[in-house]
Amino acid sequence: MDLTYPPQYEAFRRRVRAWLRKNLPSRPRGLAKLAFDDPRRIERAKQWQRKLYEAGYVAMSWPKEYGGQGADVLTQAIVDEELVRAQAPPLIGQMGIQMVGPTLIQFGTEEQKRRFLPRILTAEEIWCQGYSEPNAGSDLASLQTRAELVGDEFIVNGQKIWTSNAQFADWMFCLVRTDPHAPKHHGISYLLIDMKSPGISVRPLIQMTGERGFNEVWFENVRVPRSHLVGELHQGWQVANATLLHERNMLGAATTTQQLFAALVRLAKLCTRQGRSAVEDPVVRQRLAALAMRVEAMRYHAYRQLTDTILGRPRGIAASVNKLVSTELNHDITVCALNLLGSYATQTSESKFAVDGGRWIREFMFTLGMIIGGGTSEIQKNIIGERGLGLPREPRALPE
Amino acid sequence: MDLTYPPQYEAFRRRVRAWLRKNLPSRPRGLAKLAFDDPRRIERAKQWQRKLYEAGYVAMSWPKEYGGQGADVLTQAIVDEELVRAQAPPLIGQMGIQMVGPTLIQFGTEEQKRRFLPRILTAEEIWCQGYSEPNAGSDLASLQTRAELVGDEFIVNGQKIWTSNAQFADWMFCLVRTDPHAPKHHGISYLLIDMKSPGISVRPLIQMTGERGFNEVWFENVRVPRSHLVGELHQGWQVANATLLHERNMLGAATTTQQLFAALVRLAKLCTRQGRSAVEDPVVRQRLAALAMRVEAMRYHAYRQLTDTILGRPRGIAASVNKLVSTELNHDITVCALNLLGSYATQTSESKFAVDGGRWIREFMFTLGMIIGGGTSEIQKNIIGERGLGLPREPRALPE
Amino acid sequence: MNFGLSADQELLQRTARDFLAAEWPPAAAHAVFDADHDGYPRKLYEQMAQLGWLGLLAPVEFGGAGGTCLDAAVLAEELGRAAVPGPYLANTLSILALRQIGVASVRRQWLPLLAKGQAVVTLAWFEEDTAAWPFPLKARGSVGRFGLRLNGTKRFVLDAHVADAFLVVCRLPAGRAQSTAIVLVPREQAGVAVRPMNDVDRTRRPCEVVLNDVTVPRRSLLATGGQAEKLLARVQNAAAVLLAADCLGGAERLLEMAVEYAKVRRQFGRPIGSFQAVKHRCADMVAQIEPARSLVWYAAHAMDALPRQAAYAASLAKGHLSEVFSNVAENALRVFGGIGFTWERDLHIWFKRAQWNRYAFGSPEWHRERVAQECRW
Amino acid sequence: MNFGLSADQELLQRTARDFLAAEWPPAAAHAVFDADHDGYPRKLYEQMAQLGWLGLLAPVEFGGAGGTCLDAAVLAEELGRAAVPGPYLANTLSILALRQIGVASVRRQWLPLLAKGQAVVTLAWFEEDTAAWPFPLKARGSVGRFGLRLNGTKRFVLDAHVADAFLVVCRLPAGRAQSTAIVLVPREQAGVAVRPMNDVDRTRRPCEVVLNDVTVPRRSLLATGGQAEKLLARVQNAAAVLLAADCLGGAERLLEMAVEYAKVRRQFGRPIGSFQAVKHRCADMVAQIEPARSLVWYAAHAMDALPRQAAYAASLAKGHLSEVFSNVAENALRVFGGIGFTWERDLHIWFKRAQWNRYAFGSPEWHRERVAQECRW
Repeated sequence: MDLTYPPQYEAFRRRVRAWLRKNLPSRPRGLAKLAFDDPRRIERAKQWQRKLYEAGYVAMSWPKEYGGQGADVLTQAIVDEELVRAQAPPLIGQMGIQMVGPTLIQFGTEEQKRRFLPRILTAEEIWCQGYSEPNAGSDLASLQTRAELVGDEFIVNGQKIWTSNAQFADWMFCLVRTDPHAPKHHGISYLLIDMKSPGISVRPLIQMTGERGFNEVWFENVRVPRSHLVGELHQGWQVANATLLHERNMLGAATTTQQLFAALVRLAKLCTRQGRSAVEDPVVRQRLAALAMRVEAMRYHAYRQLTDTILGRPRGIAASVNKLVSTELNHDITVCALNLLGSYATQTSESKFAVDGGRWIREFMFTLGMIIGGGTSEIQKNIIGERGLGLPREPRALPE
Repeated sequence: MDLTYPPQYEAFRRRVRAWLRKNLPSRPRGLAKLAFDDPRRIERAKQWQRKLYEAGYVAMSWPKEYGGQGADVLTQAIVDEELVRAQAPPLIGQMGIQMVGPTLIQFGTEEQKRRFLPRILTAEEIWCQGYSEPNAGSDLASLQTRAELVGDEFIVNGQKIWTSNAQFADWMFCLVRTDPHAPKHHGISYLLIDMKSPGISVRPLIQMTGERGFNEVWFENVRVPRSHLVGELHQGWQVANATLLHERNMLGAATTTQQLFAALVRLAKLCTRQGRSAVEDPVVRQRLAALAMRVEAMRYHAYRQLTDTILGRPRGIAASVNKLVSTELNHDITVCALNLLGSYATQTSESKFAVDGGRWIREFMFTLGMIIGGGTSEIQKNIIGERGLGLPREPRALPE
Repeated sequence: MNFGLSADQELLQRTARDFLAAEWPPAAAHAVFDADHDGYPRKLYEQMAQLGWLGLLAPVEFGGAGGTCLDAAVLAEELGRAAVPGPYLANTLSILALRQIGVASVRRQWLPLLAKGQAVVTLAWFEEDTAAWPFPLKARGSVGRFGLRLNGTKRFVLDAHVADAFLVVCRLPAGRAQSTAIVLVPREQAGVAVRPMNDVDRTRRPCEVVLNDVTVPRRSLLATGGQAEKLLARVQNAAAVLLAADCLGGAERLLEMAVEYAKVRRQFGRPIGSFQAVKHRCADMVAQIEPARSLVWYAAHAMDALPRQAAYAASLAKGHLSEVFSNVAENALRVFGGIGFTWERDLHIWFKRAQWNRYAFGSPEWHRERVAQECRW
Repeated sequence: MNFGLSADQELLQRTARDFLAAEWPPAAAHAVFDADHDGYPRKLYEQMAQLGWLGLLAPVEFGGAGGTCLDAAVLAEELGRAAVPGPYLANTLSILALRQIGVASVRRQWLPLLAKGQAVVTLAWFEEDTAAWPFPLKARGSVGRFGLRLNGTKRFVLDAHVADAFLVVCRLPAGRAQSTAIVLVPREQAGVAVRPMNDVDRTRRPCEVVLNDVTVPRRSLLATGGQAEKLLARVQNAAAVLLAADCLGGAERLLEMAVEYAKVRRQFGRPIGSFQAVKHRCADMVAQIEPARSLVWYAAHAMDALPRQAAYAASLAKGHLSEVFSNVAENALRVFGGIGFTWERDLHIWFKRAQWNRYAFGSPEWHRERVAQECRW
């Protein structure tokens, strides 16, 4: 048991921290008022990722020949942790870095790797994910977007939903049905689709928070060259799953939760009850401490997983447990905050009476969205029960 | 809206209360140490029921010709409530009064009614329920105890479990499979079995509380005259279900919960924290008040159901909601008590350091048993979801 | 022994449900969220006035129905079920206050207008630190030559942006001591400033009202001292009961939405409602809502007929129902999944109303402590 | 950066798991519940001593292994997993205390005996009002001509009925003030009376110990004042960590039992584990247990290497793990249904151990408040 880092890593951490202190983009007031997908914000976000990349802090574990550094797990973990700690803006090219990049490294052709990987790192090309469909949410494998191979091209027709960033992405990695007659997990392929292709239309969805983010995307006879197929034809489900389990940002998620909790404690010190700081109220103390136990458990759980990864141990269903526990915990933290705020809890960011800029009611809703998105808590429990514990699946529904 | 009772009912209530005050059996210390199924306790319990019956307070709503008084719902509800309020010992013939009696009134032959009903009321004959089997718990309809009709007799073979009172009961009302080839709900019959029949053996089960109560019962070529079939052959499932929904003791269950909660509040006043009464601790007050809300909701919910019953309105899934909510609430009350007791929480009734005679840890386990018994919380939720809300059933499992 | 609604109340319930289903469909509530208007659907309120609902609690002599608190709770449940915005709550509480206090001329002036839906009167009551009564008042008045002069800042004033008058709660000097007072202040009075307090629940429009040397005639003083305090306690309890009823209606509506969706939404080749994860979630909502309904009725009945239990029952109801509504809202969202998270679906309207309801007129925690006090624990 | 067990610790874990599976099967634990004996399986303890486990924390010079708190936690997890009764906890805490205090002759006398499992020494510490340190001591000693004279009543004294000696915590006059003191009292000393405190968890045997004018020689005074208090704080933290580890082991065992049963028990033509109601319950247990394990390791490591975090981490671990164990016990029972409610099945053994663990050495609530204090909230 050793919670310290070797000296060279500590030195590296200090360098990252110093660099971030100096280079972290300031947040000009004007920009904050722009919509999340305003071209000026996008441009700035791309600049930030490029700057970070040039400093050597993006996807360091990728192979050198495609723009990475072949760095080890610990180095990458330190960078992830420091970025969260510094409250650096999230990378606009995150979908590319976390999802399609690793997939291409594992399954892509040499040509695909050379074509796409470097531009993912520099944010020259932004990616979005085309998985969910209106009738394929929890049951993702029932997706129906059709891709027919005609000569050397796929002709794609169908609809995707919950596509973050689709309104400005350059490329989409997309699961499509290429064999409608095969069992549902065996007729899917993994395609790379140029978002500027004729036949694609995008409609933004407004979330209950009032913010944009997700989109619906329609394909009408969109042509995709066969060379943009990743992995084998009809093997897309396996391709997508292999990288779903790569959860990179182990310390990052735990650090995010710690930051949220630290903000809650600050709030408890700020709020008053009967003329005293709320943090002195025994009821509040019990709640905070109960949360602290769960937050600290996740912190050390992340260290344990980092250790396992360094040692090359299989991670099993750890990603599902993390997703389930972290999202529910983050949400519970926001519930505690609303209870501290009382009548001020529901004031929006537009209200001059909002505490913490209306952060908590927004996070309260947002964290519920995180519980639902990326596989609901129920889906994670199915995975834990079936893959983790070996409990039997439900019987198949008979076709009606 | 009127929460008062008409004067004649108030007068009746006063009579019941006065009678109970005078006649409630004292609890001699010696008796309390006897096992629950000691013949001396049984005898005393029978005496108590007989006395109550002779005073006119048992199963008053039953028809006069079978020993009842044809009384109305409100009269019966007042008696039930007063019995709970006076902490009268439970009736030893309860299974007969609440389960088989109403079934016979609805489905029995004239001969069956005359033979059995009066002796149920006087506790001359004690009944037990033969429903559950080792492989038929939540899935009760899959029961396998076989009854073959040979001439004018059924030959019964099989095993029942969770049979309360079987060790001293005179009769069992029992679900048996009479047609093994029919769909599972359609091959079951409802039999009355004399517990003194040759071929019956009974083994008591010890509960986790250390107490006896449940039994296993084996049948080996037990002969039951055909005249002891209730309702039609193979229609036993429908017979049993019709009376399962008669939940008689509406105010009784709510009053039991109120008494448990009142005991909790007394405990909170008794326990100390940092030299002050625990009931002054803000954390404790929050918990007590949260429970009070649920307890009072169930109290008024019971009045609402009583009103509906008086008005002859269909009760729907109310029994399932009551069972689910009451048992979980009772259990939560005991959890709160354990937290008040701290290190003393787990002291048993044999310990001279136990508070309230070790009541709370016993009730903590007992209330969990009540959550499980008589249809688990999960089964109640299935019923509420499917029968109450019309949600679709699960797909049938395919035979393997 | 008859714990249930009367035939008249059941008729009111059915009428209101049918009327609002037709006149205030979710699309209407969406419009309140989507556009930047004042959240006061005047046409709907005119109709409600004609139906006699706005004056339900006003005495018959002033054009009201002279109804009971249980009548009002029955209506409030339906307004919650339909997520109706606007000054219903503000006006109803003002009617409750006005019918017992002040000079006859004030009652004659305002009660008929309120019953007809032709005026909005709202209590300017809570301040920076709290939205529940009692609390130590900071706003203060003084008696001068030209009448009363008021200064102070009021928060969480419902619908102040469309109000015609405020019932300002402040303290007044009374000999050497201070006395609680309720003063009628017309909206147009000099020194009154109103600022919106933007809430996620756009069916509710709380405001800040700043009173800066506002001067009103002496006859505007409607009540003082014990009378004012007793009245405010009663108004606080009424608000709790009406909000509890609103929560009940909202929770029922969300349950219906979730169940309906669970029947039609298919995944893995089956309706999602056939999965226990979803089915049991829906059953949990039933198990929360059904007993809670009786608590609302009891609390309303206590306001009408059991004065010594009124505060206890009101806190039981508001404390519990606001938790139930929030729980149901969260569970309904989990049944819907992603689609429930969108602005264009109906769910978020009730989801947000649940959040506002949770904290208005005393948080669940506040009501729990009040229950403890009422029990003399 | 290596947050995990060492190879030696993993070996200890495997060895202990295999050994206890063979030597302390559930039937052995049942025997402790069924018959009225003293709950101290001496043969098992002899074997454990030979394996070096009883002296894990004793210094090497006294026949111990000189191990770390994390070593002890690894073992405690396995003892919890197997529901081992007897004075392991009592003796281990006494070793922790004795290795730092008292005269050398006392250490030489008792530590080897404890390491070899040939004596039971237990802390006579808590009193009527509490089972967690610190608290205002009522038991008192006085210094007289013939040594120390002790009076007082101690409760929740682990395994006192089989103890050879007690480490009595009391207050002593120190000038005008009072000082906390730890005094060694042999069991056979005149004036010592032991009464069992029957617990539902029969794998634990707390007792009351009454000291009535008990006189011991002066050299029996092992520590006083700041030294005693600091030591007791450390022992309290160690107890919290060891119990947290015990909870972890117990919770894992219950999860395994529940999952195994859910795979074989069939209802409605399917294994019950295929129903989401059961499957998700099991998944919830995993989601509670997995992160909690890291908290136990962290707390043990803090005892070994991060002294300033030791109290905080111990309270995090005990407060959280005891809740997790109780939750898992209740969930496991719900998976089993009726059959889990019987005395003859294994489940109740761990179910009851979870209840005892929950309150011993500070309830979850007590530890939460302590976390708040350690955070200086």
